[in-house]
Amino acid sequence: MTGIQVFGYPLIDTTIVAVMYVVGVAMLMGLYRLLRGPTLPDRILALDTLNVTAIAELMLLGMHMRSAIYFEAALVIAMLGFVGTVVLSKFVIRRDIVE
Amino acid sequence: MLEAILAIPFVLALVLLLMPERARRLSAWLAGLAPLTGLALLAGLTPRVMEGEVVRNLRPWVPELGLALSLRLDGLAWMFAGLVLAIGGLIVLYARYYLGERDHMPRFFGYLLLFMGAMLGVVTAGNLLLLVVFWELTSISSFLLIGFWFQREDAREGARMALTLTAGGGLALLGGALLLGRIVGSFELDAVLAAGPQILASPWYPLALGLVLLAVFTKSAQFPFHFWLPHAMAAPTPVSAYLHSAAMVKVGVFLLARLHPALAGSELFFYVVSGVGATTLLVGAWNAIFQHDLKGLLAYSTISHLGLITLLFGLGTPMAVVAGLFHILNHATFKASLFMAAGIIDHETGTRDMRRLGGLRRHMPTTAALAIIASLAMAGIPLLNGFLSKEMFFAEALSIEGHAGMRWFVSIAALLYGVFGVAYSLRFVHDTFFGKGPRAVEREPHEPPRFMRLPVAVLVLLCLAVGMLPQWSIGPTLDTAVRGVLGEAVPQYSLAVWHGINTPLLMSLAGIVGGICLYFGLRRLLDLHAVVTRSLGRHLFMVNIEALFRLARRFTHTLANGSMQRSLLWLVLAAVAAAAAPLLAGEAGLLGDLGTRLAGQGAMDRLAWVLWILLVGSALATLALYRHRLIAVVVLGGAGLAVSLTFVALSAPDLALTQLLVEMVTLSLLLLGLHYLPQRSPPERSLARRLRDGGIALVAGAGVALLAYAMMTSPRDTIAGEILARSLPEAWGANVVNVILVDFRGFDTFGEITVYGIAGLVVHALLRRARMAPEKRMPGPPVPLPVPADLAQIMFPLTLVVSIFLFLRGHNAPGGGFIAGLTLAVPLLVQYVIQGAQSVESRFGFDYVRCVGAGLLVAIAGGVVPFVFGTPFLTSGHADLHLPLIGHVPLASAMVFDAGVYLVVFGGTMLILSMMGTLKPSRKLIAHRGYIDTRRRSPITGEAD
Amino acid sequence: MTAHLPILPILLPMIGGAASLFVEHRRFGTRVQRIVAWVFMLATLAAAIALFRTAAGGDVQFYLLGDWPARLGIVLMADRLSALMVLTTALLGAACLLHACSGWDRRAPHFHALFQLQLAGLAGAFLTGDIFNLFVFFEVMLIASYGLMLSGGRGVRMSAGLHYVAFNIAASTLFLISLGLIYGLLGSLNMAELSARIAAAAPESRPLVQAALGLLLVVFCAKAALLPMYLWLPEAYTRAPAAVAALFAIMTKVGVYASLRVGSLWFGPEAGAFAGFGQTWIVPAAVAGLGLAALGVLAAARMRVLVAYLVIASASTLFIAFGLGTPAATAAGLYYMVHSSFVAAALFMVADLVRRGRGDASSDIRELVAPPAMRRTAGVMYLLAAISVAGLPPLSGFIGKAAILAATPTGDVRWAWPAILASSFMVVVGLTRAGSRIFWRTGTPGATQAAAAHTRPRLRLTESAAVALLLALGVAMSLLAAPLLGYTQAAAEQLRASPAYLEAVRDTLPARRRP
Amino acid sequence: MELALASGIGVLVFAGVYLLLRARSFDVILGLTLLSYAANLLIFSGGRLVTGKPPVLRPGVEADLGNYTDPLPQALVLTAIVISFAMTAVAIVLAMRSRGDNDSDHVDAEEPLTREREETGR
Amino acid sequence: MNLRRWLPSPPLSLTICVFWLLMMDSITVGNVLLAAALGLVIPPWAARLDREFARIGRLRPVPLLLLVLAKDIVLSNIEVARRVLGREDRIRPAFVWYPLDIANIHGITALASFITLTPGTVSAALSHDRKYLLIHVFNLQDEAALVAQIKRRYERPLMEIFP
Amino acid sequence: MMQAAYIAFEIALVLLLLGAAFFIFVGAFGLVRLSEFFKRLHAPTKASTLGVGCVLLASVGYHALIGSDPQPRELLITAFLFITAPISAHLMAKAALALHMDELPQLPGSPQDTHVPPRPDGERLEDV
Ligand code: NA
Ligand code: NA
Repeated sequence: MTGIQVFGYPLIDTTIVAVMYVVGVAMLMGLYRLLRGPTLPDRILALDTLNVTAIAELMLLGMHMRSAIYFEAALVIAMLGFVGTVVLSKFVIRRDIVE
Repeated sequence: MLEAILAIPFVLALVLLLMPERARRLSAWLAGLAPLTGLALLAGLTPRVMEGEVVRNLRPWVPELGLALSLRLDGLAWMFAGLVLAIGGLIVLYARYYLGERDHMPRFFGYLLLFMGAMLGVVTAGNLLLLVVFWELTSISSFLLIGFWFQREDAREGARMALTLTAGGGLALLGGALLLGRIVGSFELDAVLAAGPQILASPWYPLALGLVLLAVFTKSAQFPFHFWLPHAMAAPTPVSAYLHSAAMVKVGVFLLARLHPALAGSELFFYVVSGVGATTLLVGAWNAIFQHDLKGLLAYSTISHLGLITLLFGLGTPMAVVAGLFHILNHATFKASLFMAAGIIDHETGTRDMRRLGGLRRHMPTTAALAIIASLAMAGIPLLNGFLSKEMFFAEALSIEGHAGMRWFVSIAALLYGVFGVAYSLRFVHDTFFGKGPRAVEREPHEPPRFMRLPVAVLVLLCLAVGMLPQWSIGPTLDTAVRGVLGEAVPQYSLAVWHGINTPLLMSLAGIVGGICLYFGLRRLLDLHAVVTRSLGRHLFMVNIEALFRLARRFTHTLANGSMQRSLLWLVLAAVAAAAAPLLAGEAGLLGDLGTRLAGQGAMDRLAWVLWILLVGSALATLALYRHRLIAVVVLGGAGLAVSLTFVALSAPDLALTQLLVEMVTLSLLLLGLHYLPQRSPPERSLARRLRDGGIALVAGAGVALLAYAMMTSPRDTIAGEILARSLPEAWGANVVNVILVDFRGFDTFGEITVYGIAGLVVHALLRRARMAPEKRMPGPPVPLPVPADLAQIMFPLTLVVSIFLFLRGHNAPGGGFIAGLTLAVPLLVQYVIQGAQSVESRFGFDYVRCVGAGLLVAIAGGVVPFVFGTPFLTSGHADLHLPLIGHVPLASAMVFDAGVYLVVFGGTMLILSMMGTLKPSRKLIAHRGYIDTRRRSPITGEAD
Repeated sequence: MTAHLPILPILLPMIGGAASLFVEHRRFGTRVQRIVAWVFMLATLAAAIALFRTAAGGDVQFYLLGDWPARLGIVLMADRLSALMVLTTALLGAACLLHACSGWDRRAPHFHALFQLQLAGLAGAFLTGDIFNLFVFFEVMLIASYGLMLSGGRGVRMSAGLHYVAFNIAASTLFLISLGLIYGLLGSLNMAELSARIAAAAPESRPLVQAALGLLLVVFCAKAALLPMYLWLPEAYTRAPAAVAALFAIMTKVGVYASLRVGSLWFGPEAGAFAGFGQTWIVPAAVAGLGLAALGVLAAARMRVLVAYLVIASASTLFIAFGLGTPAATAAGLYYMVHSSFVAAALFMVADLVRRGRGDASSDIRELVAPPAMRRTAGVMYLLAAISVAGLPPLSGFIGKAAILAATPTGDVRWAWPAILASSFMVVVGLTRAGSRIFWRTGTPGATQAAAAHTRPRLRLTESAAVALLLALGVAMSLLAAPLLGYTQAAAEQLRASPAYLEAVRDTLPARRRP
Repeated sequence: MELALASGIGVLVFAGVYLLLRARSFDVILGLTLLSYAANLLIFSGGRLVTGKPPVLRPGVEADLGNYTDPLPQALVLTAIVISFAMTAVAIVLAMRSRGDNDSDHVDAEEPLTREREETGR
Repeated sequence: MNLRRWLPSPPLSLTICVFWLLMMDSITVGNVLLAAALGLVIPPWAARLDREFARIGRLRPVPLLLLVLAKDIVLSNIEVARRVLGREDRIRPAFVWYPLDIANIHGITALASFITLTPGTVSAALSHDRKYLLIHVFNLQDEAALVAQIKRRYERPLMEIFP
Repeated sequence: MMQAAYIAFEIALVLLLLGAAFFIFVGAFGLVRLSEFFKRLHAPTKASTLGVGCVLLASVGYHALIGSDPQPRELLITAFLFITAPISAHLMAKAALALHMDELPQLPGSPQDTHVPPRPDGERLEDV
């Protein structure tokens, strides 16, 4: 079964690659905020965003590679990626992460 | 028998050193036993030696080194052994009465016997290396003896000085002996002595000779190393009498005699040895005149006599050797008795200062008589033994062949030696026994105990006997000794008292007259008592040693100032140098190649550059912002994420997972640590330093990049293919990375979890009892976070499930014990963060330490099970169970090992995090550091300015 | 069990360490902890002796972990050299444990566990035949050493520890970089396999391989405190507790061992372009390092620092000996390596006795005076150790040094002898000064009285027994010098036969698996 | 891609070494962290850069280096990550303790200049 | 009592079972047994972390609530996207104190989450007395209307589920 | 028929992916563009979350489409994301409040101040 072809490539695959670029650009924008700040919560937010976009990029990569092997990594980021945000925020709030 | 002679003193020394202080009498008896039995045994060997036989005793020790317990008793050794034992015996008797109540007698005798044994070892050694061994032992034991009264600064200093010089000489001797052994091909004395021509012809000869002579000159107190001897006089007098007249200082000249066949015979030998000997002779004799201390005078006189002996051996003629050996014996007898007399005087009057002594002949007539006779022997007065050897010396000095200048020099030295010798002997006698009575002494002097005087008497009798009946008394002994050195080339010599009126006799008479004139002339011309002598040698030595110490301190403190920055800098520089050297040496090769490799690159994957920007941007921003630590930590998170994503993109899901999890834990660690550290780094003042470090970092970075690139683009051949192929059929795992971790390279993982567990233990050990205080604290109670807490609570059981999932699947899909362990630990950490440590630990009490221990044991158990099947550690087993209902269940024994990993990782992580999170506060420090003004916190840095 | 002999010296202390964690509770008391520690210590010692005896026969035992052929898995390699090092470690460990049992083990949390794991790490480093596994066991050994050094400590010890730890982490990172390059270029991690691959490296990739191997040598030299990377050592060893500092005496030897091992396998005469790789740099550095270490001995204001510099000096001497390149010199070096481990350990312990006797107040040699109660015993111990370490006869130091000097090839005499003899001389001077000050000075009366009133320092039996054990080992080494040097000679010969190693490793077949 | 990764490693080393040579314990630890990233990436790249071929065997695909990337460096990196984490943990704790015990976070536990101390307000 | 101890939370046990089966991605007898075992073992263990035991009431409104939530998420995301891409000076952000009627902590948590997930609002803090939720509004037009809307759409159903 | 369904499914997936791209982009764009933290907070925490949710959904569909191991378990990721996103947002907002960022002086281009108003019942802010 063949799907829609664009420029000789399946549309869906082309779309995946295109979305990967968009997500890549999104990551760069996250990086901009991470490096630029200006405030500390901004940087934390940027790191959080980077994590979330990384999940998307991973899943897209999995689709692109037609492999389910990236599932575990994505799962772990989704499940535990917020830990960084939590500890950093907690540190900002109390200057101590475990009280 | 020979071995016994050598062994007895050592054994007895050991016994004595272990004896308690109160066993004075017993110790003296035991100490006396050594020389007595030694002499008896030696007497047993005497006939054989006299017949010219060389008694040998060979026992292997370190054949690889050529070092053997090889003993060799020829005439020379026999003479010296007899000397050492006989005088040693007398010294023991003397010391028994000399030592005071407060002196540790067993220890003294212990050291003394140690020394005696070492001396016997030197003289009977049949192997050059063995000789070195005993040589250094004499240095060490004499160090102990000189420092016997260690409470006294001068004793310590004298001992140190003696050891520094003589042990240093010993090291030179080691070098010399090794060289000789190398030239000859053996260290056995027989071989070495037989190889004289070979040695002289060797290009190494000058060096070997120099090294040996260094040892000789230091040991025998030759100029310019002579100065240690007077300072060694801080030792108890028996020590001086023994070591510094009869025994140790003679070891040097003994060595000259010993190696005479091997080393003598070159111009170099002649000029150096006789030159140094002559100089020493004059320096010692001249200085002796101006000493005020009895022992000082005797010490300088000893230096002078040793110079004489050295000079004789330097001359190298057979007759000179005879004279030298003869003088060794004579000097030993009169000088030992004089030292003992000096000791008696010191003992009875409490002083050895000739300026305070005088008129003692009235108080201790016998001692006085003995001492006067011995002094006359020292002065070389006829009918005493000193005269005979002196005359032989004069005769030799006059008959030097070779350079005329040398003949004149030696002859004049000989004459002056006679003059000075008479002068200082006269001073000794006159200042001590004649004139006005002793001044300012504590007690009325009287004769010492009979047995203390006995050794002196024996020796003085010997002086007389030799002086009057030389052929009868000393003839055989000397003859035996001379044959020991010269073999069959013994010259014709006569030991008569009267040789008729000849030049030597006239020189002697001139010397006597000149000496008397000199002494009284000096007394008249300048007040001898007011002359203050300084030892230039000692001064120079101290200056040099101090300079050495100062140099050492300066060097060390400048270089090793304990700075960690410097330490790391050197490491980086060494690494850069090591990596750069081959690249630069391989010159354009690699770089040129790089160009072609670059050209061969296709279009870069654009997404790779996104990651690159993420990585490089975060890394550089961390660098730029490092002074604001919290910001740097946040930014560093970007780099960590980039690394994880790189792993994912490049086909390494396991790595990505691990990196992500470790990243989170590291972030938590950094923040936990930051709580107790200043929030920012102070600005750096030195631009130069920053530029330097930046330059080094740049070079290092560029270098590693270059290496990495070159590596990635070069072809190679790896064993990985075989691992891939054998992973599934033989290790029953589809996730090859995990299979490597638990099977192929399970031992690495085994070490790795050990490291991990130990890290937990170390952190626990460091923080368990620590009382810490945060930099500054937030005011107010902990903030409750009910909403996140509630959400995290829902997450927790689910994360547990994921953890188990990752563990079970790890062998066939990304996951495994390590990842699963962290997946269990991280959510628990979140609980700590959100709920607070106390809240969690009160409900969820875990002994993380035992968790680590249990994990290690489980892992080991998993690895050891294969022993049952006769296969090595960590061999994986596999079983496919077919259970009803459930069906096919694959079981790999590697799972047990992985379970151990799981436990260690979980336990270790939680141990670290919980310890860091639950530190006990130090009230004192907290009060000191205070609170944060929450209104003044900067949103940019999070710090309160 | 004999088939598993090579792994026992690693496994037994590992189990011992884990087991120690279960008896740490107050409920069990110190006694039980010590019993556990000694059971495993003695078992390890027995295993080490058994291994030594087996290795002495001349067979290299290869132990294929996981039953994989050596090229795929990890192989343990017990030849004479490894067995000697393992035995040295075990003996030293026993002495250190004895010393620690005089009380330090109670004050340092997790002491016994860390101690056993440290032994396991050392044994692993000496036995492994895999370069990455060597890294892993380096780390085991190091992290345990951090714990031993710092557990129970405070104050300056922490900053000294930070220096030590940071330096070692940096060096380990370098190790990893080098390993990455080595695998990336050569495609194997097995040392024997690598020796063939290095020798066969294509000319164009040689500079790269050399860079990688150069980094590796830098790491080994750093761990062995070779000039200029010795600056970390004095502080670290000075601040460690005595029993631990004594055990550390062998830590620098691991670096030396590793470079010897790698040098003999990879840079032997058959290595072609790589023959003798690195020696042109290492040997001059060692000579200079020896000189600086001797100066350090002279300059040392504290007894511990003095001993630390002696450790540096001995490492430099070893680099010189191994750099000479002849089997005889290597054999002499091996003998010296064992000797210097024992004697340095003994000196650390003696230094601690004296310091403890006076409390921490004055550890400056210029003021330090041994308390009367321990002057005699400690003094004798110091004397013997000093004689040995300075290379004076008749103890093992003399034989070691003489053996090195004797084995120096004629062409190298001109620089090697002056270096060794002059440094020995400086060491004699330094030790004499320190010893006569500490043990002979009775001190100002006031100070003595104050000290006497303050603490009544007594010599504990276990402490003296530990030192006595080490000194006795030194004496035994000099009495048994012939068989020992015979052994090291054979070990050196064995090291030279690296192609044979490769053959032997390849010919060692798994028990069950196909090769 | 090789160029990207190699230069990325280089930048990590640059930043890491610079921070390694700083005088404050925390900065040094940051530097060590960066260096360990670099080391891990370098070891990893020893297996060469391959996308889309993770070494998890799939049925029906022959297990060789053509179909899967080299798994060995990955295993090595895993070990390396874990070990560097353990070391970092110890270093951080030591930095804390040193700061607490010696009242300074200078790596040598002593402030180099009093001026500087005044500036930092301690 | 015993049941409570051994099976502290049936919904959680069920969730775990489903979760496991989803992850394993195959329903075999072995997997089901394993899932059941996990569902039994984990909750009592995890329950030790619970600090507040909140009741769960009727589950009837759950599907509808989720549908509403899904719709709101999508719609308000589009709204926010429009604002983000549009002129910034038209955005009127503000903090609003949202008075809570619900007292069940799970309910409050769910409400706070919903508020955060539907763009336009972020729940920023819960007052100590749990009477107010501080929310940040991306673009505030009418505070009262917003509060009323949240109450109607989310808080009411949640009060049924978590009484 | 099958072909038509296939193409329809494919188009749906493409739309889903485009939607995902849009939301992820908007989230990141908002992060870059907006002028103040509390405004920025809205964009990524939710737009991106939704975008990722769409990707995950698409992924499930895509794997079903190409027949390579369809995995509903990827929905679990979405579930986790939706549980954790509020935690993050909540804590970040709290962090910003702790730094008193609500009291910052107005930034240029920002028409309105975002002070936390007093609580309606008169309690103080510290009660937050
Ligand atoms: Na692992
Ligand atoms: Na805390």
